[in-house]
Amino acid sequence: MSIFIDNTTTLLVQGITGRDGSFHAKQMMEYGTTVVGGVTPGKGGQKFEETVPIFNTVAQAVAATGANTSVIYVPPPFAADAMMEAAAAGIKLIVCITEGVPVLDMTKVYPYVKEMGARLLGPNCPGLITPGQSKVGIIPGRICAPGPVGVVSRSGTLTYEIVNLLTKAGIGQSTCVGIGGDPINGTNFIDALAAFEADPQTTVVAMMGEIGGTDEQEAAEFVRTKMSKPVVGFIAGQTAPPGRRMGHAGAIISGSAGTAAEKIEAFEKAGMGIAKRPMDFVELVKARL
Amino acid sequence: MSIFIDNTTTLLVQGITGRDGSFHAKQMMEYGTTVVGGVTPGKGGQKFEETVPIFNTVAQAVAATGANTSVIYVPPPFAADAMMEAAAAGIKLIVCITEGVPVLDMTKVYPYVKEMGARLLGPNCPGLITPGQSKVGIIPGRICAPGPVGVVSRSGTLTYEIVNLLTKAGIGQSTCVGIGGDPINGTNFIDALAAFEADPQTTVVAMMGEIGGTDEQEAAEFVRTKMSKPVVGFIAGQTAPPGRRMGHAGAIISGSAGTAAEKIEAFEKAGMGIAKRPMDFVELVKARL
Amino acid sequence: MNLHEYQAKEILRRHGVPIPDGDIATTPDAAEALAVKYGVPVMVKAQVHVGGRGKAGGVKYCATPAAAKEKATAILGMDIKGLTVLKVLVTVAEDIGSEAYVGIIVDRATKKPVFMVSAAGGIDIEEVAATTPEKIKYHPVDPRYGLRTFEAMEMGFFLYEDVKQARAAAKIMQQLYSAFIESGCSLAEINPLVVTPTGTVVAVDGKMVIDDNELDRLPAIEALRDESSEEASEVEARKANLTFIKLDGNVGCVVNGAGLAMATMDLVKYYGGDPANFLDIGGSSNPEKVVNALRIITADKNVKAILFNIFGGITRTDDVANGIVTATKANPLTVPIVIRLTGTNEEVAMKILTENGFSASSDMDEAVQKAVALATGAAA
Amino acid sequence: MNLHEYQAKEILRRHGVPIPDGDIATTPDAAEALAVKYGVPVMVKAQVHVGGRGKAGGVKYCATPAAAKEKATAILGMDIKGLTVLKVLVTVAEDIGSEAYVGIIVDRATKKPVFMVSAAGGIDIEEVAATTPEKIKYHPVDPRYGLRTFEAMEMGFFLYEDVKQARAAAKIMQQLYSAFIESGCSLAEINPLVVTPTGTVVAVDGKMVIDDNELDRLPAIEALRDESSEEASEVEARKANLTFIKLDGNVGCVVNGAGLAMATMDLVKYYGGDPANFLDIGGSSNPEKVVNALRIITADKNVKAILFNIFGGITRTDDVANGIVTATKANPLTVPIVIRLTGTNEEVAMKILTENGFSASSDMDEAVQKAVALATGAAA
Repeated sequence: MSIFIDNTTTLLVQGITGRDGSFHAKQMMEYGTTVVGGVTPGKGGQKFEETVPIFNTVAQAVAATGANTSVIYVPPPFAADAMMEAAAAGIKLIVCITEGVPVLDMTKVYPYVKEMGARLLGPNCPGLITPGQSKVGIIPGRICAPGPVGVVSRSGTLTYEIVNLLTKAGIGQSTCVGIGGDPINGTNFIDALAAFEADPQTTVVAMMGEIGGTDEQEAAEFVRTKMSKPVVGFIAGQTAPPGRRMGHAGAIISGSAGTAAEKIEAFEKAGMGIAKRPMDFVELVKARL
Repeated sequence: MSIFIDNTTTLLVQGITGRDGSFHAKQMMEYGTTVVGGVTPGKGGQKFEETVPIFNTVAQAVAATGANTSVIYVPPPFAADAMMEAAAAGIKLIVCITEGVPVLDMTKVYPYVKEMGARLLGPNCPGLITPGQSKVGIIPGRICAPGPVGVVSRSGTLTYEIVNLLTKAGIGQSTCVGIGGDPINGTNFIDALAAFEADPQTTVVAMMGEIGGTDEQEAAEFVRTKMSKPVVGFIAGQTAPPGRRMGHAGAIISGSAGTAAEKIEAFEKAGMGIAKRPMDFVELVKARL
Repeated sequence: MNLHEYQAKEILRRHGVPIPDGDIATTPDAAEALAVKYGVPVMVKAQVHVGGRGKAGGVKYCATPAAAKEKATAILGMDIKGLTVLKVLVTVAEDIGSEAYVGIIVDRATKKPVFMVSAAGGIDIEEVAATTPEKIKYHPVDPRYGLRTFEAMEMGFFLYEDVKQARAAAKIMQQLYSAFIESGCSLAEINPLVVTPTGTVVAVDGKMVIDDNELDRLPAIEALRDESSEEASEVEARKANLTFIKLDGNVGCVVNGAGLAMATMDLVKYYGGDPANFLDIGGSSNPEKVVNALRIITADKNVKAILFNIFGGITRTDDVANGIVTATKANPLTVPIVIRLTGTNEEVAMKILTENGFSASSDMDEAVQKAVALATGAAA
Repeated sequence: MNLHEYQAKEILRRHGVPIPDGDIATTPDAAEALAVKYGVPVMVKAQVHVGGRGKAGGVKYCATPAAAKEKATAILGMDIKGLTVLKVLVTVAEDIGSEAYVGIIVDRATKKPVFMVSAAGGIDIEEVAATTPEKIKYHPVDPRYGLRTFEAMEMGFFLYEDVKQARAAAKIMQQLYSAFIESGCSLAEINPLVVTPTGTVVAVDGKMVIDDNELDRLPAIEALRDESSEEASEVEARKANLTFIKLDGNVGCVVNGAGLAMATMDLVKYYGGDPANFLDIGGSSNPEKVVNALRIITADKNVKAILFNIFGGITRTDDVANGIVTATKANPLTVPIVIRLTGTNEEVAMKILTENGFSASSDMDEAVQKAVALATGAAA
């Protein structure tokens, strides 16, 4: 088992002929993901890597392939439209990798995707991977291994760091989910935690948060009140100054809200394991398996 | 029994201090409608007719009175906002009397009211009356009498004509509903027919349509497939020229669509009684009681 | 309210839609001058609110400025379906590679603005809908989100295989949509949308119908009204706040309420008469309205009898009675009048009428039959 | 990106918000001339991107043009929290009857623009929120519908009992909302919104923060950027497409990915060091970026050791290695460097580094400890 994606996932790649899209489409295909089509307006009728059909629109692609999932690698000005296009075409899981999507765009994308009954992951996220089954996005497949740990994170490379440590210590993952670093994203920690709680394969969850907002605090409350499975947490940005955007659009301490201290306090209150350093995850998770 | 309103209806009047609002508020109070409050920005704290409290906003009025229904008598440029304000404040039945609401406004009001879970009647409608219990709008109370006939119509005075004929012939009404003459309205024939079908008091339905659109055709299909109760129908506008708006914004034959002939054909197909003249309703309804 | 082609094009141009250069002329010399200014060939196009201008000879291709003058001479003053041509649009004639149709209406069923697009352009879309419906793509727009790029592109690709043309059309659709919304339209269309032999996409004709209910808040649009192209009696009625539509019959009808007015017309027809008009005096029963209504109706020489049908709800029937008395005192009627009044203040109204020599009934059916008999008798 | 008060006010004015007349001066004489032009009394206000200008003496009331010149002389060149004042806004001083607060932020929890309004204006809203939260009304706006009149009126009545003032405030809120949306803001506020003794509602101060992600599509807003008010190294980093924030520590950090960069800084702190910066080279691993990163970091004289922490996913670690070699050949390092590389093309990267005399590890924890030791040792 796993969450959100597995070997029944049939994937479209929006922006498949772009620099990032083509690179990662190949990587996903190599990993074994079922890539059923690509979308690039004006290249409809062509093939990607001589096998994957390209379409002008997502609607055409879905009609022809029956894809249930889409991953988006288009430049920021077009990303909001791409997400809504996928939702309008009936895609049920939309993963937006694009970084730099204006947050006001997301205030319209979010309710639309919801109205269409789709799940959005991202934007500005590394995607997700169910080791051994399917990879959607950019998480390096070779650092992952199948196993019992659900991983959910706001960060990309920090996640790789920790997944890498787990895998090297012989601890595999059920699904690794990057929810993204933007202030408004489609899937939050609670969505992923709820899915892991319901997933029989997952026995422990590792969660990497960062400064900004209250998503981690609400997640901690969810862990405290709704979860039976143990969760280990980490917060990046303890040394970040207030009022500055630390790379991620969402990683900003506003006034006195969204600090690492208050998030760690929430974790403590929820009885979660707390990793002070990335490497601490290995022992904390191992102790809870 | 009845549909949409009865003696549990608690009513707000939006625009209660205006010319039309104040006149009809008094008429409704005289009829016995439970008018619990009025709304006029800037007159909050005053009283209407020394008894009905006036509020600045619908939200305040609902909080103070628990009103479940609202009737709107505000000028056309403000009507869309008034309908949405009522829906936002939790009103469950919104009746908009105002004529002349721009149809593009309604393309936004309609989905909003729906999202809020409210029912809208109108705009550009005479409202509704459940004889002997409650009157919301402008239908003259004295022409109605309680009884078994459900009346639903796109028109105002034409409805009065027919209700008057029925009452004079000793045939009372369960509820008379004017859905309004605009191209986009909140409640259509089918909504009212479905409610009458479910209402134990109603045994026959009288329905007055007019040219323009396909609402009557869809209603006829509903009568044919979903209704056990007999329905008598009438279509106004058999002599109307195509392409001209016959007073009601919705009463217009577009190209060859929306003619009286096609609507009457649909009624015939549904096995409905067809009134060729207003006075025919009396015998047709009587025969079905 | 209908806009003229040149008015619709000016609005579309402001929203960014590529439109061939052009301007309006009211004289043949002005038309010639415009042909010189923009460069030939040009089209000279009659500006009247009626379909089928082309078939009526109101649209001409002109290869030279002299030809523009000659064609303008022929078209200006021409009568097309009863309307006199007072203005022509002189506009650059585009080479046409293909013609498509792009339109938006407010759709009653979906309660949304709906696009209709078809690669079969240049002809009446109703004809396409009737004969080859598969050639039309319908696309409802959620007005909360507006027309998004992906939606416009789906329609663009429905019209054109070429991605540049699809993109150009998609952009034009977004511009058309914004013009549609901001101008308070109930219909806006470009027909034909042309691809020139060099691949450029341009709007060669434009049409807009404005929702009358928008005009109060859009004074710039209201200012585009061209009364010279409307029926004089309808202009007069609008100024008097009456809803009036002129017809060809002989029974003049004065009614309160649109539905009752239509039903009255239908009943006139049912009993063998012909309504001369649709006239709704509306809910408020100001006697002045009745006076204006009678003036407008009696100006129609076809009218052989006048029928009042008033069901007093908000309308006070005594106000109506007073209006009838005042109007007929000032201008005595030359045709018979049949009055039906019932409802609010009916007794007072009846008394006023009787005292002034009018009879009145409270029965609609009876009144209509009487009016028809009078009109038919008078016509015989 | 922060806008200056005068820039925000200009945008708000264009959206119809009533703002007292005013303009910018860079010299005392110009300030005096503006005081004459607009009429005294005026306020002279330092234009710097920092809160607490008033407390720092950067905002002064001037009853005469001479006073405006005098205060401008004092304020221009003043240092406020490390920033030099280069411009003052000279603006008509309004009589103040009452002060309210009106602001909009994009709220993460509701995922909508949210209004915050309070009759307790003129002070920091965070202070109001902390001490008297009941004085703030929060109102999320559904961006699909925009800020509707009834919503604005509800907030207007929350601020003012008087219906004229409530309406004026409501209109200003709709104008503020449209400015917020069209300028791509993450925050826009008017503080204070003033009612003058005669009952007029005016915006006496304005603030806007632009979402950096909007700047590409809003060139007119990007053009308002005032680089003279930013940290020079951060300006340079932005031009090199690096995400860089200068801090006060001694360990210069070069990392790929924002989360890993923060975690690296935290780990530096954990082991007793102090990060000199946040620096994310991003996903694409162009060697040029590494060269620029090293130039910016080594320009900071506080930096006593440099730490690279690269987890290669999209980032090719061999590109990073090449960047290090190139940069250090051109400008030999004067401080020690610790390199941690793992992931994509790790073997190639290690080989490049070794051949050029660098050592590298693949363990983050170990590398951080080593960098801290070097920085601390060097500082000792």
